[in-house]
Amino acid sequence: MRTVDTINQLLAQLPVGLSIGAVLLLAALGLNFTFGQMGVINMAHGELIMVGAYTAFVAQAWVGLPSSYALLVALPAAFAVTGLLGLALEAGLIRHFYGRPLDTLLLTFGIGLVLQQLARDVFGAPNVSVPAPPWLAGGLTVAGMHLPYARLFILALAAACVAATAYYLSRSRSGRRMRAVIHNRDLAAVSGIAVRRVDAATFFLGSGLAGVAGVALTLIGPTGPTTGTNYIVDAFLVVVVGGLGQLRGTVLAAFALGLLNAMVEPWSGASLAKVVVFAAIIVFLQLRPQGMFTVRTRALT
Amino acid sequence: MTPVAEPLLRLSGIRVVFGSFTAVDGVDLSVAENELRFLIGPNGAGKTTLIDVVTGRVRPSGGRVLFGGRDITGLREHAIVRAGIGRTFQTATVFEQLTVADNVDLAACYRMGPLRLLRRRRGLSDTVAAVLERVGLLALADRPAGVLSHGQRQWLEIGMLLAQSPRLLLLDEPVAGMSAGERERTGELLVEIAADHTVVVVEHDMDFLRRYARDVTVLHEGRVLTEGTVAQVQADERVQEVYLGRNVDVAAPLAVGAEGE
Amino acid sequence: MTSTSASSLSPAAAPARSRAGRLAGPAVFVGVLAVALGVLPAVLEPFRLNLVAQYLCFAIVGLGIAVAWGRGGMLVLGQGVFFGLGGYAMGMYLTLERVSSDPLSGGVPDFMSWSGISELPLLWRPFAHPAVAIATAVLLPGLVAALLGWAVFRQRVRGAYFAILNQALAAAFVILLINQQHLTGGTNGLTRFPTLFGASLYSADTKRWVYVAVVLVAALVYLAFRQVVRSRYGALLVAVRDGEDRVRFLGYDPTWVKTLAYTLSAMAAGVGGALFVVVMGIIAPSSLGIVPSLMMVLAVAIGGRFSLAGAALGAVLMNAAETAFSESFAGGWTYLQGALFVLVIVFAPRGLAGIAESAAGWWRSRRQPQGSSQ
Amino acid sequence: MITVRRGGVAVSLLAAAALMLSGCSGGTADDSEDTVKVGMLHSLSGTMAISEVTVRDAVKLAIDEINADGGVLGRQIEPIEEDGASEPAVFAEKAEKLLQSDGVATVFGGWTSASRQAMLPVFEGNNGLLWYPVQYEGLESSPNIVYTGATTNQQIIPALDYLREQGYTKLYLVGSDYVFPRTANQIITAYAKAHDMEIVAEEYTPLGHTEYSTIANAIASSDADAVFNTLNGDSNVSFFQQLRSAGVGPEDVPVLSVSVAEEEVGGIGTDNIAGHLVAWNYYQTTDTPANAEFVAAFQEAYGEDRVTSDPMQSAYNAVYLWKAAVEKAGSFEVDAVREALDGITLDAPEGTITIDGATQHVYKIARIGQIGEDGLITEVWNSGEPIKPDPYLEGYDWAADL
Repeated sequence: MRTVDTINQLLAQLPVGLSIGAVLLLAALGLNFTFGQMGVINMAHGELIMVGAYTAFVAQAWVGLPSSYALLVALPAAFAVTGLLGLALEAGLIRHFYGRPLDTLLLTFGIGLVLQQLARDVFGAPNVSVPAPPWLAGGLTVAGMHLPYARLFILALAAACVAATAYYLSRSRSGRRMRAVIHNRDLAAVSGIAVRRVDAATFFLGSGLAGVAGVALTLIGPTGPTTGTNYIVDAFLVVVVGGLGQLRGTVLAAFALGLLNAMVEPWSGASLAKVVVFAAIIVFLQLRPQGMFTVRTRALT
Repeated sequence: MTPVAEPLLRLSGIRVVFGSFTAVDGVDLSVAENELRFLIGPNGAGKTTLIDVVTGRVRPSGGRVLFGGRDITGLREHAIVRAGIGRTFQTATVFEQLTVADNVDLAACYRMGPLRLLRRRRGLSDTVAAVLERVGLLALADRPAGVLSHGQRQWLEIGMLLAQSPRLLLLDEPVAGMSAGERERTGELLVEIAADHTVVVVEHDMDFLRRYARDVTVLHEGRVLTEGTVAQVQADERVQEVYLGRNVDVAAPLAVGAEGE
Repeated sequence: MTSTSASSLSPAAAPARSRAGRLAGPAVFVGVLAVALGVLPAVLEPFRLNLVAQYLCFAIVGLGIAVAWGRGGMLVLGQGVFFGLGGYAMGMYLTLERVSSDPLSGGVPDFMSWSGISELPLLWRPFAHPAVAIATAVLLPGLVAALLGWAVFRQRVRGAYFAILNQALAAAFVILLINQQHLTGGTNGLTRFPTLFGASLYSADTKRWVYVAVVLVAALVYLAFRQVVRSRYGALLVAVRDGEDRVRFLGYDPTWVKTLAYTLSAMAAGVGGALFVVVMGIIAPSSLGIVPSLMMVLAVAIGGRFSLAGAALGAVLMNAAETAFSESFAGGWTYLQGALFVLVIVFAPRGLAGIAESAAGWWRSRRQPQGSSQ
Repeated sequence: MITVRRGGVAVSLLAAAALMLSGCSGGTADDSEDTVKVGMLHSLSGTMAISEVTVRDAVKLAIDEINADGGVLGRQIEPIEEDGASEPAVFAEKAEKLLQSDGVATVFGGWTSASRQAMLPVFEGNNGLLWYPVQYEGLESSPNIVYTGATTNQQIIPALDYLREQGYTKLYLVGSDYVFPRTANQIITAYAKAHDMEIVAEEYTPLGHTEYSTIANAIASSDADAVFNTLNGDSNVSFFQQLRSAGVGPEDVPVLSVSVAEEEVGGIGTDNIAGHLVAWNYYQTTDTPANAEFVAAFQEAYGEDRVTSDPMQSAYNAVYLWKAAVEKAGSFEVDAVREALDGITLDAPEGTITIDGATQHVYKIARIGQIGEDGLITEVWNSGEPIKPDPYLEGYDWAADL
């Protein structure tokens, strides 16, 4: 009897876990490019998410778009804004630090601090309100489980982003170049690929995805100067667990961590659930120090 | 071939698989005490992989490595060094931030416990001085290793190896990229070392091979193609075929060498 | 703009020193110590002196970071954990000192009685003895680091993985501390310590003695770590940093080499934390999380991670600058700080110590244009 | 020679740092001047800056008004501002600086319990006087602090009285994981036991937590008829958004919050929170002559779009209460001011308030409000009379075990 209850309760947490996973995935997807593929420990990724969220705010409060479609306009706008911001950072600072990941961590942390204070001065310290479109209010009830539309939207958006990036990487010419550079930088360079341009493009893509995440996260969380700090560590852990630069690893890790969190929370409370997830990650890295998926190399490091 | 009861190093049935690629496919190899053995073969023959297997860098998918009668298959790298096997790398890796003396000293002190390591090095120990003298770097003892030339680095690496006084030395392409003079010097060093050590050398340079090699093992596509003295190997048609079919540049000097013999 | 490669970052090993050079180091050390002990207590009011003591607590942490990160290449982004372990161990003793002298407390700290605990938990009891508290503050961080280090380094977890693991550790530690409010005081942390060994913590006299103790401990840690980095082990640590895999083929197991450095850095952080509690009269989770841990590392980056003196100085200067700037223009400090981090990493990756060395080298080469290289 | 150079630099930098430090130290209290220094200690950076900057603004407004009006005892107030940086240790450090180095007559500041607790020993050790403006968990009464916000019997207990009156008997407790929510929930649990109410669940989430699906679903599927919310800061945004997404509205299960004021409503989004309840002692809409003046003055000083909230108002009152106490004592000395505290009365924006000398808390009227579509809060209930502060809940039999 008890086991049946437990199983039911676990099942009820399934959609919760998936929606947590979707949020993690969105937050980590861009990081999979900047950190996972380019080795930049981009602590400013959280602030790029924050900039994306403020783009949604600007679309409504300053440009005056009605909330019914402001979100849809903000998505590509935020992709462009944060993508260009990331591009500027890459060209101005970060590109001098490839191969020095630990320095990029400190560097981007400094950049993040400045961006946060900038947001505070431009938009004020308090959180701002980004009303969700009316059509995302409420939700579906399927088999006794309540699925909020906002969560379904995030899930769909995450899936769309993954599909789009996967398609881009495997089908388009520039995407294939990107993969070539990721796989073997030197070989790509001698094969006539403009490695510098590909780096810039990769950073643009990763930063732009952070902006998209920022817009989506206004649906479920606060929009303020410190918005990004809420997600940054979790996002890094997702990429680490998935294996650096592994798209499928990031996807799997995001949902695995989301489900674990959701399954543990009803018993332990939210605080200890987070601790359990951290502990699980440490144990997992004991078993697979390079994450879920790795490329085996013979290089002497 | 060599009439010694128990060889120092014996590989039996070594197999290494990377994904779908079989780098080493069932190699048997014995090296006797005090032997100087050359391993040759075209690119991708599995020479370096074989050394990696012996030194624990690569875990074989099959087969065993016996060293002095002891099974060392799958031991961690440092444990294999402690068992008495030392190696150098194709591209010499020395610690550029440390002085030449520190490099050799560290190599010499690997049996020290942590507490003794926490003491400072005062001057040069006899071993370190002797080794530096032998590889000709004594004058540069206090310079950072980062300033050394390519050849000097190789010698430093060999010196680090000597400082550990291993029972078996594995040298991976010690003269690659060296000038003629450096090669000469390295060859002399090799002969000196081989006088009182067991040495296995992986080498591409056929000129060097002819001058310094005694026994040669030829690898091809992950298997042992043939074994013998330099003359025997040079006369082997299969060897010529492998080199001709694969790499004319290497085959040419070999052919010339055969003529000159 | 620099585009130095990783290997050219750290200074080349110091050339052999002349006799005068060898004596000058200790002379400067004694000089700094004399200023710190003789001049500052006379010049500074007790509150400022206390601030200097606080900076020195972070300098001790910085010394540990210089060993683990500067020498060992391990980016230790979770030093807040060890700082906290040391701080809480000491804080528990100070709390119990108050409780035992307060008849109204009922023998337990106030936050415990709020949670309905009327008897001192087992975990707390040993901390009534100062010796236990001090020993725990030093040894527990070391033990935790040793176990954790052994586990992760053996599995060759390194670089970015190790850095992020450390951050996650700091995050988890803070959540746990806050969550176990009945044992730890939650977000409030441990505070309200009126006395240390019976003397009022807020009297000028006590503050002066605490300051002297902090200076002496900092000096001791400096000397000990100087010995470590100059020993054979120090060279080995650099070797592991620059070529971990190569070191294996010298017959050393990098696992213990790294674990030892990590352990030493954790112990330094524990000592810093324990002293911090005495100096500031508080230890709370918000000083231990991801961002404070990052700040500890950034201070070392600014001072110069490859030099012990630079690391300690960086910690002192950054904290002093924080005090100075946040007193005069509070909000703008964040910009300045962020910009400073960026500038140092971009233009002076070897920190102030690196700048000082290059400047001195340039000056010397001007003075003796044809001077020998030795 | 490297050591020499590096060491030389070390010495000069150390000397420079020492100079900088000694240069920074201002003079100590000097009664012969025509100004009086007071400290303002709020978080201007870090996570708490969101809330505390607004409190700073209110304190500054009061100081400016008093200065324009001739000052205190004929002396202009000279505020010295410090940043607590959202970190308790920094609060302790800065409090010590204000007291020892600047020699301020009193200090206005603090927000979190942690910051207050960190400053407390400093004020006790240096015999300073701190005016703390935020409602808090009670169980404290330091002779060196004046608490101008509500204690538990002026906010939480009236809120429970109100819920019970309205027929809500099954409560779901949600709080951030720190001292105030945990203490508040203990009181709520004891109250429920004594008044035949049921606590359905008690959940805590880490500060800054943003993932409330589990809790929102649990509330939706539980039989709770009201939620008592002690979440802090950012978490409220996520909580209300996700609760609404889960299909729980104020008409189904009203949420009564004790840490959500006008300032936070904007960030949460009015469409997410409209209709829910809050418990405070003051709202921007509170109908008193003093409040009309306060809101007008505040908006004139900081902009028409700014809102006023309970902690801001309590901080604003604190400056006037201090002024009254100083004038009653005829001195800026802390001991004299403390002697004068008892019985000081002020016609504040929230109504008439009086200092209780024994606890150094303030008599206040408790008010329950409902959040409107416009983001403002309308009062739906009040306690009528100002409630005597009782930080240790000694006047409540059911609370004897706490």
